[in-house]
Amino acid sequence: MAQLSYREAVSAAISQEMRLDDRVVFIGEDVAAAGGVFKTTEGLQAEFGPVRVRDTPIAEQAILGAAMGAAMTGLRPVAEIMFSDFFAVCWDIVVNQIAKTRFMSAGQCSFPLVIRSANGGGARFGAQHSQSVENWAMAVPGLKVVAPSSPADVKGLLAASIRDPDPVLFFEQKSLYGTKGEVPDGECVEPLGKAKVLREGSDVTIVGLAAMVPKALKAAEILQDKHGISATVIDVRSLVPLDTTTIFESVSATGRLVTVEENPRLCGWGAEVSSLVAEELFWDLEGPIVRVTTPHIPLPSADALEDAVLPSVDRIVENVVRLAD
Amino acid sequence: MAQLSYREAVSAAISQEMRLDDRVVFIGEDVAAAGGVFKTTEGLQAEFGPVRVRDTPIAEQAILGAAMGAAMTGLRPVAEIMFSDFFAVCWDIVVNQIAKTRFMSAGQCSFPLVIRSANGGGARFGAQHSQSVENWAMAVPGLKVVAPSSPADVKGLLAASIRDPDPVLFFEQKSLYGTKGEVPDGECVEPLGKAKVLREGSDVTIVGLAAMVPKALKAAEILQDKHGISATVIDVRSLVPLDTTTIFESVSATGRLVTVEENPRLCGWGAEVSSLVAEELFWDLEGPIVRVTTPHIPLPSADALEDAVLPSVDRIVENVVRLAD
Amino acid sequence: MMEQRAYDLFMQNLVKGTSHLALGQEAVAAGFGEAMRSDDYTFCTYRGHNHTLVRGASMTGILGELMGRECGLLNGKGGSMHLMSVEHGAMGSYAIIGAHMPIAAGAAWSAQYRESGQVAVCFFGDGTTNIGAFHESLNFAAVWSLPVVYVCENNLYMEYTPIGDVTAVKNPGADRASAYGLEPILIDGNDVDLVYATAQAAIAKARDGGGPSLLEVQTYRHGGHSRADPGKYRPDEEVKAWLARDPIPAYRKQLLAAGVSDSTLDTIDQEVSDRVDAAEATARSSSPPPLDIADTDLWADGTSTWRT
Amino acid sequence: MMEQRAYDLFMQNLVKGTSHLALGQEAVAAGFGEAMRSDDYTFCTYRGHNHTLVRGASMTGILGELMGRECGLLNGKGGSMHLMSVEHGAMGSYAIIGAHMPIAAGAAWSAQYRESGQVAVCFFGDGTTNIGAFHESLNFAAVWSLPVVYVCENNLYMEYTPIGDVTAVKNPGADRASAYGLEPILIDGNDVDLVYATAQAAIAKARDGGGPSLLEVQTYRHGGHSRADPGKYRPDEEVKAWLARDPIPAYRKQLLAAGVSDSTLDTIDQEVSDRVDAAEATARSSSPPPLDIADTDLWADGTSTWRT
Ligand SMILES: Cc1ncc(C[n+]2csc(CCOP(=O)(O)OP(=O)(O)O)c2C)c(N)n1
Ligand SMILES: Cc1ncc(C[n+]2csc(CCOP(=O)(O)OP(=O)(O)O)c2C)c(N)n1
Ligand SMILES: [Mg+2]
Ligand SMILES: [Mg+2]
Repeated sequence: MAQLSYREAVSAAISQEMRLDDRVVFIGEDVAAAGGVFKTTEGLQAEFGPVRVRDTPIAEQAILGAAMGAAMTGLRPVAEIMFSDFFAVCWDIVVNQIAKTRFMSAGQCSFPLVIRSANGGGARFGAQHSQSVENWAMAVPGLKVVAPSSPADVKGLLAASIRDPDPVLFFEQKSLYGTKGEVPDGECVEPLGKAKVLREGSDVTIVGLAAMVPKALKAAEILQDKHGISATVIDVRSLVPLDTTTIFESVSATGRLVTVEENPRLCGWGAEVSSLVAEELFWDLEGPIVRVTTPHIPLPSADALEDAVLPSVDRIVENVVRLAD
Repeated sequence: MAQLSYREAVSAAISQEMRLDDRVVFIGEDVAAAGGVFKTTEGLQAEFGPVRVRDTPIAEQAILGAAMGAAMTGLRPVAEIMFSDFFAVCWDIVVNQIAKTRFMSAGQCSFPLVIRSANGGGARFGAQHSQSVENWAMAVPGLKVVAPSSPADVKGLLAASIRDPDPVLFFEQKSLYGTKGEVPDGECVEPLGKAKVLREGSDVTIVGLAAMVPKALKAAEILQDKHGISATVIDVRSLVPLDTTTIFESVSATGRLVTVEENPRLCGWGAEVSSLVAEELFWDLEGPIVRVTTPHIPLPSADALEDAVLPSVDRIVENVVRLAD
Repeated sequence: MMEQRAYDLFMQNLVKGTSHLALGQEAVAAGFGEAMRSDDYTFCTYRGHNHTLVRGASMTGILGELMGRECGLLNGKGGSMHLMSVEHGAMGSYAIIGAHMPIAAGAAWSAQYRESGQVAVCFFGDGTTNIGAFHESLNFAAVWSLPVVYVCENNLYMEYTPIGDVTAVKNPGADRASAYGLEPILIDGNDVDLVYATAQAAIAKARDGGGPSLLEVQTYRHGGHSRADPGKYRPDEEVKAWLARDPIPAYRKQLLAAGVSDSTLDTIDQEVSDRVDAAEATARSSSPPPLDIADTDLWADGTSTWRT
Repeated sequence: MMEQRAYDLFMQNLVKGTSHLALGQEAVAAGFGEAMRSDDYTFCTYRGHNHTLVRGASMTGILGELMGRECGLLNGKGGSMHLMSVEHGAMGSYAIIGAHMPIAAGAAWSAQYRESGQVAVCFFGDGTTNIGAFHESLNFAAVWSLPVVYVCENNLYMEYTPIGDVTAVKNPGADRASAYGLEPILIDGNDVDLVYATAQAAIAKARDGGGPSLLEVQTYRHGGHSRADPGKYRPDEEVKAWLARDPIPAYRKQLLAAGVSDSTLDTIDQEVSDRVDAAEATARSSSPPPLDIADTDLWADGTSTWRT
């Protein structure tokens, strides 16, 4: 086991896969010679050369169109969209082209590609560089959607995403890049579509994603210590495919569900999970389903304001306590 | 009262507002000289001239950027995006620019603009011209989102959208363009943010939007006639602002909620409504909350396939019956 | 080979009853189809029936798709605007303006990376030159020196709006080539031999590592933009003048002058007509697609499952 | 007026501690700022502190915004990349590449419609010329003959990548003007007098109904792309050569040659320095924004309410 940062785990996964498969190529803006603005892909061009690891113009439609065209003709491209907010400038390629063409063509070709992107707030970058948009992706049929919370998952899930025969949107949470954790040595692949129970409890199930996972874990500690409430914490990890089995098992046992989302409130992934539970597990519920989210506003830039609106450990604790009352 | 088609009500609303306010201008592709591909804006250029009603290049980012720049400097533009699927090619202007700039600037300027678009399936146009994407818009803070189900609402709500000081995405449902209905004579404005109870019942609340509303009404008749189930039918009309008051009142009374959405399943507006009810009205519920949606797939083109996947009257009936059991 | 091309041309003229026809523009598809290698890639738009057919896709499959039948190229899941036949190198018809242009660049990048010698050819209209994806694709292809040939079929109109009303330059393709360091190329798209020669040259250049080209071919659609459009916005004179330049009778005349006999051409006409009749009959008798295919093939495992 | 410009220049050099600086590019903002009418519109990018300041926005407001204080131009809700002061015609700083270009066209359209005689000036970088919104905006502005001046500040790099590596033409702005029927204009952006004269001409043309211009001004940023970037990817020679062409000492020299005395300039320097000190002190002592403003001003009614 090595200690890697979340950031380092990105290049560890890409290089692992590039060594195993010549068809894997990597492109993006400032990713090759310079190693990326978040330094997530340092060293890749040095190891794999400028043909496999390549800088592009500022042209996100071209980047993702190129990835799509390459995927349907035999390559396994990994493309970077620098900040996930920028998906908006190339959304057509993602949702109308990449996501639909396999279905429309009755399966004539597949799209084994990965789009990585730095997602979420907490870095005081302001409203155009801070959104959590994994729910945009979840809403689109034909996209797999993955968002890891730990360095080990970054490596394992990114490797699996590269091997996956379908398009995967891989959301790296900006605020986690600096975090460190144990990552298994040697080849490391973690199957997509499995949620992970990080802590078992009997009173309530807290479901989180990406940066909300460490916050949920912290909240669970406080709930236990200060309020005597025993919480299960589940890291969803993959929104599509969604591991309803793991979530449902836990909610059946605890009877209570709290989702913790970084995205603004309306139509977040937590709404989908809530609606699934309200439909299929209604009779097991012992109380309301509570969603903790960022309010339905763009993210403000000033540190004090940003901290006030992103879901905090305290806010999670309060909501769970309110529910348990 | 005049009989107007849903299509005719569009130009009726725009011309009503253009007569009243010189700042209202209208732009889009093939909308002016030719009157639009759905013939929704015929006659406008003839009445208001080529300066106020203007054809654009195929350049959706330019169209919406222009609308935004004009709105922040004194005009009240109405822009057409021909098919709502095309929002994907200009999504950045909508979600990162129009939606955020008022908030980011601490209210230094407002964005009184309307973006109209033909939304939804049923026309056998295939997956790139048939999506219902009102949930994409609902997920973005800073956008108002309106989707009428009748000619009278087209006129009244579009007029109100044009008068509104904030950006409104106005979704016209393609499959309803040919439908007719009574539209009040004279100036006609219907406030935004009010859901409409179209039928009162005691057993279940069915909430629909746009083309799902006539289907829900039909289903309610069958439920009453064949199954003795008495359903309230609510037309949401506006997703933002969302009239939770009207919806909650009804669900409190019936204890049961079914949402009917044309969008693919994941993260649809029905999920949001469901999660709100599951959180705030849990103790009033007498059974699971059921969502009827298109499956989570792109829309197929062949008539038989498209009809099979869009929510049908029968599917609504079945789901309500299942719930009531 | 000429006959093959004539054959193609005639064939096109007989595909009817659909959404976005290219009647009048047949020489472009015919000329390019002939110039391409069988493993080259075609990317086209909703107005792509001809481009798909000339790559070898089955006529029954095309007509069946237009009719929403099981025998359709895409089993009815795609429709008229999305014809695709990967086994023939017809890599899809895309219905969002400009979207296929970067995808074609991607296929060309893949060919370059695999050193396969394949070339991607991408067709689009005059109106498409004003959208962002056009610009991004051309610059990208030029910088990476990709083997892709971009073909602007200038038929003078976007949907109902004359291209000159919405475009800052006279020749929407040719006048922009220099913005990507490319040579301006503007040809008569109704002259099938010229199209063929131009296509050959651009494809050869791409195959030899010479990078992309942007060609503007001038042509005209005889009908309206789509089934719903009678095309009334066009001056009568203009329509008449272009009908007189219909590439199909023009080419027939040329073939006659070159010594091909009337009866040979009539025979070809008849054969094509028979083939179309047969394809139409087969498509008509094909059933609607089974409903359960609506749930298939979203993912590579054949399903559309999004949850455990 | 010259002094005013010198003043502006000096002022710029003293704004520190932020995200995307334009040190070395001051002559562009100074020259344009002087050439604009007070009701003209400026649209700029994250690298827009200078452009906002020269329109008259308060230095305290700018520094306060960078620091996330209540006294910030946007009360801390926008941040360094989004400076805006509508009362001064500074219509915003946009942080998505290219996005502000069509918005500037829209403001110009509005001015044209209202016959107000206002002109919109839109600043962007060399890297921005490769994105779709650039292309759509230029064509749109040209076709509608809008009073907008597009100014490409070519500082040779996008973030860390040399512009030549990702662009199909040598001059990313000038070599593309003809694609929109515009005249190519390429000038030394470190020569403040030349910038001023060129700006005046383009603005006058726009104001007189002559339509848009696309100007490429060549300049250099002395530092890295953003706070996080030491700019190590640039050859030492190159940096040295451009530092030698720093517009501020160059202009000082010019003023001295024109007979302005050393002591006059020192006085101005000192005044500016004092003003910056004062602004910094005020901003430092300003409180963080009250938390409840996070819920305000999403809508025109001042709230962010999305439900009844
Ligand atoms: C992004 C986008 N905007 C608008 C449309 C609607 N539309 C379909 S075809 C068309 C005209 C295209 O004109 P051109 O590129 O000249 O091609 P042609 O139809 O003449 O072959 C338009 C505007 C679209 N499909 N996609
Ligand atoms: C659509 C989009 N893609 C990428 C980025 C990230 N990004 C920010 S600045 C920048 C470089 C811009 O280069 P240039 O236009 O030359 O402006 P400069 O920073 O040199 O002033 C990039 C790629 C962005 N903000 N928006
Ligand atoms: Mg055309
Ligand atoms: Mg630059």
